[in-house]
Amino acid sequence: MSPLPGYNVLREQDRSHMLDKIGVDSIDHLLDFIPTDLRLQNPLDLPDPMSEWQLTRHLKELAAQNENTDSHVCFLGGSVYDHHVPEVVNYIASRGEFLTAYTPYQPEISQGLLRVLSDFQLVVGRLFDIPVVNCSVYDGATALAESAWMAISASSIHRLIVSDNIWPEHLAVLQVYMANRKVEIELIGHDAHSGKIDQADLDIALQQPAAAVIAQSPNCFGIVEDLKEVIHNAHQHEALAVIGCYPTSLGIIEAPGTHGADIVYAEGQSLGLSLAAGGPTMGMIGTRESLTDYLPGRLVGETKDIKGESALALIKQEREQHVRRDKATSHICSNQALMALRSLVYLSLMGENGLRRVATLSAQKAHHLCAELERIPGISRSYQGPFFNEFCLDLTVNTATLLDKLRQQGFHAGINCSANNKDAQQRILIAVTETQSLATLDHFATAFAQTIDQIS
Amino acid sequence: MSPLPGYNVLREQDRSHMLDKIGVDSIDHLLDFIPTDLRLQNPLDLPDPMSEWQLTRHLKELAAQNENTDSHVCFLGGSVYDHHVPEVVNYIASRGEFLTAYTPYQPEISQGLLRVLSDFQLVVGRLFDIPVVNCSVYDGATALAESAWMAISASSIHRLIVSDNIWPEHLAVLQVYMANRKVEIELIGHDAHSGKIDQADLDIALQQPAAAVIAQSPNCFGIVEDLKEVIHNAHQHEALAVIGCYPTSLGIIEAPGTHGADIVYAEGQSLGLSLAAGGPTMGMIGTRESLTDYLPGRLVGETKDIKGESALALIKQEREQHVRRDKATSHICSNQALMALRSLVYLSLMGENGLRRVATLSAQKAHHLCAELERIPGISRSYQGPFFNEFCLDLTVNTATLLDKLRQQGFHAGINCSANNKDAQQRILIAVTETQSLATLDHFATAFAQTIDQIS
Amino acid sequence: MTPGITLKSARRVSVFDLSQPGMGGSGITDPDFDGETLPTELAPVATRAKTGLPELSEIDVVRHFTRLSQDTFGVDLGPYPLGSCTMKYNPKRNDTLAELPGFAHVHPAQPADSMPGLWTLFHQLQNHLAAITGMDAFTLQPAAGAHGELTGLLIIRRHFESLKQNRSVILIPDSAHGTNPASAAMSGYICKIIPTTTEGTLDVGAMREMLNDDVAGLMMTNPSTLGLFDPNIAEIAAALHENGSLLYYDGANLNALMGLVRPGDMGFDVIHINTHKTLSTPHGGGGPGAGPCGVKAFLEPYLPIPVITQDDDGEIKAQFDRPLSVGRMKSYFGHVTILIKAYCYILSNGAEGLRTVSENAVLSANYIQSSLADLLPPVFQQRCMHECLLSGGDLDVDPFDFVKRLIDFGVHPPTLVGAGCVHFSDDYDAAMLIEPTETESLAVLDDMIAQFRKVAREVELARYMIETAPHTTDVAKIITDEPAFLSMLEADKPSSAKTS
Amino acid sequence: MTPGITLKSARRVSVFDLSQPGMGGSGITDPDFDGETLPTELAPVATRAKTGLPELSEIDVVRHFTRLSQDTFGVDLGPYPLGSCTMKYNPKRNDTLAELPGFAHVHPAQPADSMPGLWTLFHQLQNHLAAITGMDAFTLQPAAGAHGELTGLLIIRRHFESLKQNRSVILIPDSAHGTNPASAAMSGYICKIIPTTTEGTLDVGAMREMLNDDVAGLMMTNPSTLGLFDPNIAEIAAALHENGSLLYYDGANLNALMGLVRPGDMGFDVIHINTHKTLSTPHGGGGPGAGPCGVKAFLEPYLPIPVITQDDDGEIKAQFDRPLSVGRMKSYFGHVTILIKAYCYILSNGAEGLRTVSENAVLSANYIQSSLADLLPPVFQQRCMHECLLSGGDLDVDPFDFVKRLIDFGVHPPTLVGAGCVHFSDDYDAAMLIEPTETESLAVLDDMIAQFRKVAREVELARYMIETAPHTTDVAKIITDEPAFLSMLEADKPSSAKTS
Ligand SMILES: Cc1ncc(COP(=O)(O)O)c(C=O)c1O
Ligand SMILES: Cc1ncc(COP(=O)(O)O)c(C=O)c1O
Repeated sequence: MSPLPGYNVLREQDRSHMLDKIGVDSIDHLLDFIPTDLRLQNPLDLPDPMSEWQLTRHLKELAAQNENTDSHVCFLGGSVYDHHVPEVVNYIASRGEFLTAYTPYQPEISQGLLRVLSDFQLVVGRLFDIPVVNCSVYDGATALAESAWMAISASSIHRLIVSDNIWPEHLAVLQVYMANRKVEIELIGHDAHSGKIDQADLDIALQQPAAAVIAQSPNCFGIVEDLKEVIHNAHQHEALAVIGCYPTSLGIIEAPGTHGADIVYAEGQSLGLSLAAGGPTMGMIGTRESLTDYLPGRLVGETKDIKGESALALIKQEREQHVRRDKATSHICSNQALMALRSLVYLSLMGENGLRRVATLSAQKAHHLCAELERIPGISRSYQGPFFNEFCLDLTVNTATLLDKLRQQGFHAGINCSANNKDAQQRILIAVTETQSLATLDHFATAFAQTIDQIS
Repeated sequence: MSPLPGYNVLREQDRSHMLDKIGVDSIDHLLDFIPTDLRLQNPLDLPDPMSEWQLTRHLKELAAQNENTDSHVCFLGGSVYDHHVPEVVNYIASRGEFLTAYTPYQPEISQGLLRVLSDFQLVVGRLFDIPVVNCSVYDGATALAESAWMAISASSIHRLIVSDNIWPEHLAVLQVYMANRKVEIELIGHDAHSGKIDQADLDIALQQPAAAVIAQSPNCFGIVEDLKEVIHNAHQHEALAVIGCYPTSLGIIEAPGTHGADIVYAEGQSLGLSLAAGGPTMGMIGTRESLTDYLPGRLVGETKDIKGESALALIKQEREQHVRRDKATSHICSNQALMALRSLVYLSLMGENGLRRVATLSAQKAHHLCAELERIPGISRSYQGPFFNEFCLDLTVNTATLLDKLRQQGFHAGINCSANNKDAQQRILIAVTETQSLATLDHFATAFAQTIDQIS
Repeated sequence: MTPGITLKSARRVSVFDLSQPGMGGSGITDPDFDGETLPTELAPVATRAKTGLPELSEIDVVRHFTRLSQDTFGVDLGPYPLGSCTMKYNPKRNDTLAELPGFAHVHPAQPADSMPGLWTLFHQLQNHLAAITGMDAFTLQPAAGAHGELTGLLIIRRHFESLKQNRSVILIPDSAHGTNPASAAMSGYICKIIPTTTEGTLDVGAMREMLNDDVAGLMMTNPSTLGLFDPNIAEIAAALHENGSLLYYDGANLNALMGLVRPGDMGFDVIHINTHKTLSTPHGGGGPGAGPCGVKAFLEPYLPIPVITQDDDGEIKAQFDRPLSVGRMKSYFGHVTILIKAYCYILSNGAEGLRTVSENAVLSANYIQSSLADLLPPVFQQRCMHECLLSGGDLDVDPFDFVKRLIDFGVHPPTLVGAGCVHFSDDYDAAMLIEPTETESLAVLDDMIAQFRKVAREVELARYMIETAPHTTDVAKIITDEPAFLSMLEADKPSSAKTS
Repeated sequence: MTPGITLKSARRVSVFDLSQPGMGGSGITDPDFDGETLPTELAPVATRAKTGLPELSEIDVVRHFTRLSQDTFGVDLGPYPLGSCTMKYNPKRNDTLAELPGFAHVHPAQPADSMPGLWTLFHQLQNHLAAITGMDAFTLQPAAGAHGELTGLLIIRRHFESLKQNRSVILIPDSAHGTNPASAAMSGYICKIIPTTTEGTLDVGAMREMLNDDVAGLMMTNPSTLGLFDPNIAEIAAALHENGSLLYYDGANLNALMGLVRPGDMGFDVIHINTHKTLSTPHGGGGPGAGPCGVKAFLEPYLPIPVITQDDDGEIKAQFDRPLSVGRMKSYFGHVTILIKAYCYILSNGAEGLRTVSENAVLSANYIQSSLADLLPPVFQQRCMHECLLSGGDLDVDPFDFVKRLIDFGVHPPTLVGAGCVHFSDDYDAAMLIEPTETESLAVLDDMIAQFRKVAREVELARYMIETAPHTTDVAKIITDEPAFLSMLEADKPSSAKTS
C-alpha cells in the first residue's frame, strides 16, 4: 500500500486485527453483501495523489491565475463588497474548535458555539431592529426565498408583490423557489427618475390580496428606498412587508424593523466575510415574534440544565426538517454557522461607532467618486434618488469596451448592467467601500475620463 | 483625541477617573517627577497612523517587491533550507494561547506549554542521540558560540580547535563571542580532495590542550564528515567534541551523539520553520548529563505539586541569568520557544518514517541534480566526499553572471561562494530539498547548461 | 460582568455584557475623510442615531471568543462518532489553500476571463466528482446537501415538464433524512413514505405497489441512514425506470462507497454529494457545507445556471444561456472555498486513497459493531457499511442518558432518535447510530469501545450495589427463601456445640 | 495512553505516549523518486537505522497540541500583569502580515537586490526606532534584549579599543535585570554593583566613588525595574561622560516613555529595545523576540555587519565592508518576522498613538498603585511609571501564596522575587511588581484590583474565623480578662433578682 496522505490511520496490521474481530478474511469479503455486478472493477479515474507541497504549488498556481483585489482595484458590488475584514475575524474563525464542530446537537459540550449563535441572533436583531433572528441560511438570495415562503405560510396567500429593483440574482432564485409551489410573483416597476419603487404601481398591485410586498433598500441601483411609505402601504392592505437590506448601510440608515418591516432579510457578506468569488456568504433573516414559528433554520435560546442552571440550546426544533419532515418550514440543515460567527466577531469589533464609520466612509468615498465621474462629459447619474455607496452611471460609450480598457489599467471598474436594463443602453454600477484611498479614487476618475476620451 | 488603532482601551472618561483616583489633574502632572528639560517637546517624527486596511496594503506592497520561493525555484541552502512546512505546524503555532504566553514562570497555568518544551527536549534528544537538550537558543550560530563556552567553562581551557569548513557565519559569530573572553581559536584545514577535515591538521592542533574540537557535518561544502574519527581523536586528547549538524540529515545519517559527541548543536530551521529571510530560526543544543550545569537557557523537568501529583516546571534555574547574574552560564532570557514548538509539531508529524523520507528524497534529488549538472562541460564537483543534499561545483564561467542569468529565468540557482574560498576561483553551492520535482530539476539542469553555453 | 477576568464564565457572558460605551470601532479612519459628515444628498435619509451594537475593545473580543472556542467540542479535540454526519479529520492544509488571495479576494462579478484558475478548478472538480460517482455532469452551485436535493428534484421536475408529464409524487423511505421530504415539499411534490423491511432494507414489494403514473421519483440513500447497503438497488432502479420515474441519490453516505460502488452504476439518475461529509470540508459549527449535484447526461440540460463547461476549443466558461435550465439556485457559483477544500482532498488522496478511505470507514464501523455486539446488539443482524445502528434496548438505562455519560469520557455521543440529524421510525427508539469514520486510529476505536463499556459497567455496578445491599451491616444480605446450603448447616455445628 | 480520548489529560501525555509504530510520516511521496533507495555515494555514510522519533497520525498531532494550547495561559485569555515583561495585547493583523509569502518565503541568501521590500522595511524601521529613542543609528540584528545588550557592550568595547583605552569594568545597579550582568560578563567585562537609595534610585554618590579610568560604562534601565524614573539621569550621564565612560540603556522598560522622554535625550550612548515588550510582538511562550540596538553617531562605525543603510543615490543596501564593526552577532539579518510586527505596530499607532500608549501604561500602573495602597503599600512612596512595586509585607500570608491564589480568579500573578524575570535585592523580598500595560481597560483594571482584594479578604476572613471562634457553641467566645461592661452588670440583675 502506498503511503497515505496523512489522514488514513489504519495500518495493515490494524486492518487485519479488525477483520479478525469481525470474522472475515478480507475487505472484499466484508463487503460480500454488495452485489458483484455493482462493484467497481477499475480504480477511479483520478490524478495521482499529491504530496502536501505538490498540492500547495498546484493550488498556488491556480490561485495566481485569478485577478483579485490585490491585483486590481475593485469597484464591484452588487450585494457582495470589498469591505475590510479585520484579521481578528479570520483568526477567531480559524480556531479548530469552531471550525471542526457540527451543529450543536449536544449542548453540554457546545456552550461556546451556542453562545456565539445566540449572540449573533441578538446583535443582528439590534442591527435590523427586529426581535427574532435565526442562525442564518445559505445566502441573501435564499434568505429572500425563505422569507417569502414565511409570508406565504403565515398568510396562506400564494401571491407576492416584488419590486423590480431588487438584485436580479435574488429575484431569479425567488422565482425558482416559488414557481413549483404555485406562487404568483407580481413585479412592480421603479420610477425612472429616482430609481425608487413606483408607488403607483405598488398601489395597483395591492388591490389584489398578497402575502407580502418585497422591497430592497438600498435597491439594485444603490438607491435608498422610502421604506416607511412602502411598508405602510403594504400593511394598509394586510400584506406583510419583507425587506431586503445591506447590513453595512444600517450603520447610518434607519433599520427596516424601525419602519415596521415584518421580515428583514439580507446578504451578510459585508460583515466580515471575504469575497471568496461569492461563496460562502450568508443569508440573514429576522422577524416579528408572531412569525417565529415560520422561520427556517436553527434558533438558539436559553434553557436550564438538570441542576436548574441556565444554559443555551437549540430551540423550536419542531419547525425543522429533522422533526417535521415534509411539513417543516424549510429543508435547511447545514447553514452558515461559521459565517454567523465571523459576522458576530466583526460586529463586536466595529460596535456602535465602528459600523457608523465604515458606513460613513464608504458613503463619503462613493459620493466623492460619483461627483468626480459626473464631471466627465457624456456621463450621467442614472437615477437621482439618494444613494449609499453604490451608484449607476449611464454612458455614451460602449460599457464593455470601457470596462475592458480600465481593467488593463488595474481597475475592476464596475458591473456592466447594460444587458438586463430597460432604462438605458449603456450602464455601469459602481460600488465604493471604506478601503479605497482618496488618491486611488482620484486616480481612477482620471483614468476613467481618459479612457472615455480615447474610445468615444 | 483621534481614534486609536484598536488596542488603546482607556477612554477619556476612564483617564479622568483614573487621574482623580491617583489625585492629579493631568497626565502631565502625573509625570512631574520627570525633569522638564528631559521631556520631549515635539511629537515623534513618525508617519501618520494607518488603518488596518492601509497597513495591509502597505505591507502587501512591500512583500510583493521581494522575490521568494513562489516566484523563483530556490536552490539556496547554507544552513537554512526550503523544506516543506506542513500546514499543521503553522496552524498550531498560530494558536493564541501559545503565541501570547510568556516564559512559563507560573507552571500551574502553563502545563501545556511546559509539556511542549519538555517533549521538544526529549524528541531532539532522540534525534541527536544525546540525553539532555535545552529549550533553544537564538540560532545555529549562537548555539555554536554557547556550546563552545560550555566546553570552555567545563574544561577551564581557553582554546578551541575549529574546523574551517563550518558555516562561515557561524564561525564569524563564534569569533565575536570568544574574542572578548580571551579564547584562542585555532582553525584547522580541510582536505582539498574530499572536502573533509584534514585529520593531520587536527592531530597537530591537538598537541596543545584544547577545550574542544568543533566540527560540523554535513560541513559547509555539504560533505558528510567522518565524525567518529574526529570525535575519537578529540577524546584521545581530552578535548570535548562539539559537533554541529543539520537536523534533517539525521533521518538517515548517524547522530553525532551516537559517535560520542559531548555537545551537539544545530540550526533548527529545517524542522518546520519558514525561511523568513533567515529569522527567527532556532539554535539547538544537546549534551551529556555531566555537562548539564553548563547549559545555557531554559530547561524543563518533572516535579510534584503540593498534592504530590507530577507536574512540569522550569528546572535548574540556578544556571540562569535571573538567578546567577554575571556568573550565569549565559545571558539568554527570551529564547526561541515558539520555534521549539514548531519543530516539535514538525517532528511529531514526520516521525520515524517521515523524517527518513524527507532526508532520503532530499538526498535523491540532490544527487540526481548533481549528476545532471556534472555532465555539463566545464563543471566539476569541488569535493569528492559524500554529500547529503548540498554540493559545491567549480565552474569555468563567472559565477555572478551565471547566477544572474539563471535568476532571470526564475531560479535562485545557488550560493556564490567564489569570494571567500581558497580552493577555486568560481564556485557555487547548491542545495536541493524534497520539494523540487524531477521536472523542475531537469528543467533547471537544461537551463544551467544553456546558460553556461551562452556565457562561456 | 467585567471583561477580561474569570476564565470559565465566557459562556455566561454575552457581547452586550462586555460592552462599554465608547469602546471599539477604533482604527476606522482615513486621513482624507472625516468619517463623520454625511454626504449632503444622503444625509436626509441616513438618520439612524444608534444601532445598539455592543462596544468592545479588540483585546476583549479576542479573549471572549478564544474562551468560547475552548468551550466548544470539535473533531480537533476528540472522536465525534455522530452517525450520518461523517465527522472526520479536516486537513489543515486545505483550509489555508482555500484562503489564498487568488481565491479569497476574487469578486464574483469580475469578468469571467479574469479568473481562469477558478474555472479550471471548478471544471476539474466536476470531472473528479463525476469519476467518483459515475455521473455525467455536475453543478457545484448548491450550498449544502439539502440544497442539492432541492436542485436535483427541480431537475426531475423540469425533466417531466419537458416530457409534458404531470407527476406529483416523490417516494421516500421512512428512514430517510428529514431534508429529503422537506426538499420534496419545497419543490412542490407530495411525499409518499415506503416502509423498511425487518431486514432494514427498502420494502420493494410495497414500493412496487406505490408505483404509478404519478410517481416522479424515489429519493434514496444507499447505504441508508440505518447504515445498511440495500442489495436490491438494481431491482429498485429497474422498477422505477420501467415506471418512467427517476431515482434520486442522497449522497450524504457516500463516504462508504468511494472506489467501491458508484451511484451512477447503481442506476441513480440524479445525486448530490455532501462535501462537508465525504470530502472532509470542516463543518464550521453547522455550516457552510456544499452540495454539488450530479446528473446523468439526459438531465444535463436542466442543470442550474451558470453551468461551467469546456468549449470545443478547450476554454472553460460559465454558460448562462441554457433555456432548459431550472434557473438559479443561489447567488453566483456556489460555496467556492468549501469546494476548493474538497478539490484538495480528492487530489491528496487519489483513487487508491479514496478507496482506502471508504474501506476503512466500513471496516471501522463493523469493528465497533462487532466489538459492542454483546452490549449493544445491532438492530439488524447484518454487517454494516460506514456506520452501525446498535440497539440500546438491553441497557438498564435510557440510551439518551447512556450516551450523555460518554461525554465525561471524552467521546461525542452518537446519533440518537430525536437527538441529531437523523430520523428513525419508532421501531428503533432505543437505537444509536455510530459513525466512527476512517480517521480514527485503532487505538482510538478501542478506547471508544472501552468508554462504552465503562458506562455500561457503571450501570451494572449500581445494580450490583442495590442487589447486594446492605453493605454496611455486619453480615451481608440474607435471602430466607433460598434453599439451605450444606456449608450453612455445617457452620451451625460449632456454635450449637458451644451452647450445648 | 491512548490517543484521542480523555480531554483533560493532554499535559500528562508525551508525544511518545501517543506514538504507534508505522503511523505518521505519510504523504511524503514523490511520483518520480522512491524515497527509499539511498544514492550510491551516500549509502555508506547514511547508515542510521532508527531515530526513535515518535509516530503519530496527523489527527493525533492536531488534537494533542490543540489541547495543550488550551492548557496554556496567554494574554489572549486574560490579564497578565507580569512586571517588566510588558504583556500587552498583540494585534492579530501584525502576525498575519509578517507571514505574507513575500516575507515568509524569502531565502536569506538571495541576491541583495531581490528583496527591496525588505530593505525598505528594515530601513524605515531603523529610522522609526531612531525617532522614538533619539538615537542616531540602529542595527536590527540582535535576537532579543539580552542579545542587544551583548551587541551594545561589544560596541562599547570596540569604541575603547579604537581609542586604545583599556577599561574593564561595567557598573550595574543592584536592581538590574539579570541579563545585564550576564551580558557584561559575556563581553569580558567585570561587573561592579551600584546600590539603590532608599528612594529607589541609583545611588549617585556611590556611583561617583566607583568612577575611574577602568570604568567602560554604566548599564541602566530608566524607568528602573523598580518601576521608578530616575530623575538624576542627566547628572549620571554627565558624570559618566566626564569620566570618559559610556552610558548603556536597557530598553526593556521603554513602554513607559514613548513620545514622552527619549533615551537619546537623557544622554544614553547605546541602547537596545525589546520589541516583544514595547512594540507588542507576541512573546511566543518565551520567544522569539528581537532586540534592536541603537547608538549615537560616534558609535555607528562599530555596528555589527551587515549594516542596512541608504546610499547617497537613495538605494538601500546591506553593507558588509565595515572594518570597525564588532562583527557578526548572529546569522543573517535578525528576527525578520518579529521586526515586521514591530514595524506594523509603529505604523498603526503613529506618534500620537505611541504617546498615548505610554501615557496609558503609566496611568494604569499608578491607578493600580493608588487603588491598592492600603493593602499593598508602594515600596517607595512615589508615583511610578508603567509598573508599580508594591509591598506584600503587611499581608498575613506569604506573597508567593498570595499571588498564586490570583490564578483562581483569572489573573496572572505579578512578578515576585525569584519567581520571574526580575531581580530584586533582599530588601524587597516581599515585593511584587505589577505591570498592567495600557491594553487593559478600566473595567479589567478594576476587576484585577477586586481580585487582589478578594484574596486579602480571604486571609482576613480566616483570621476573623479563628479570632472569633468557637462558632458552634451556644455562646460565643468569652474573654475573661476583659473589663466588665455596664451592660453585663445590668444583665445580671434580673437573674440575681430571681434567685433572691
Ligand atoms: C442522509 C442525509 N441526507 C441529507 C443531509 C442534509 O445535508 P446538509 O446538512 O448538507 O443540508 C444529511 C445531513 O446530516 C444527511 O445525513
Ligand atoms: C529589564 C529587562 N532587561 C532585559 C531583559 C532581557 O530581554 P530578553 O528576554 O529579550 O533577552 C528583560 C526581560 O525580561 C528585562 O525585563
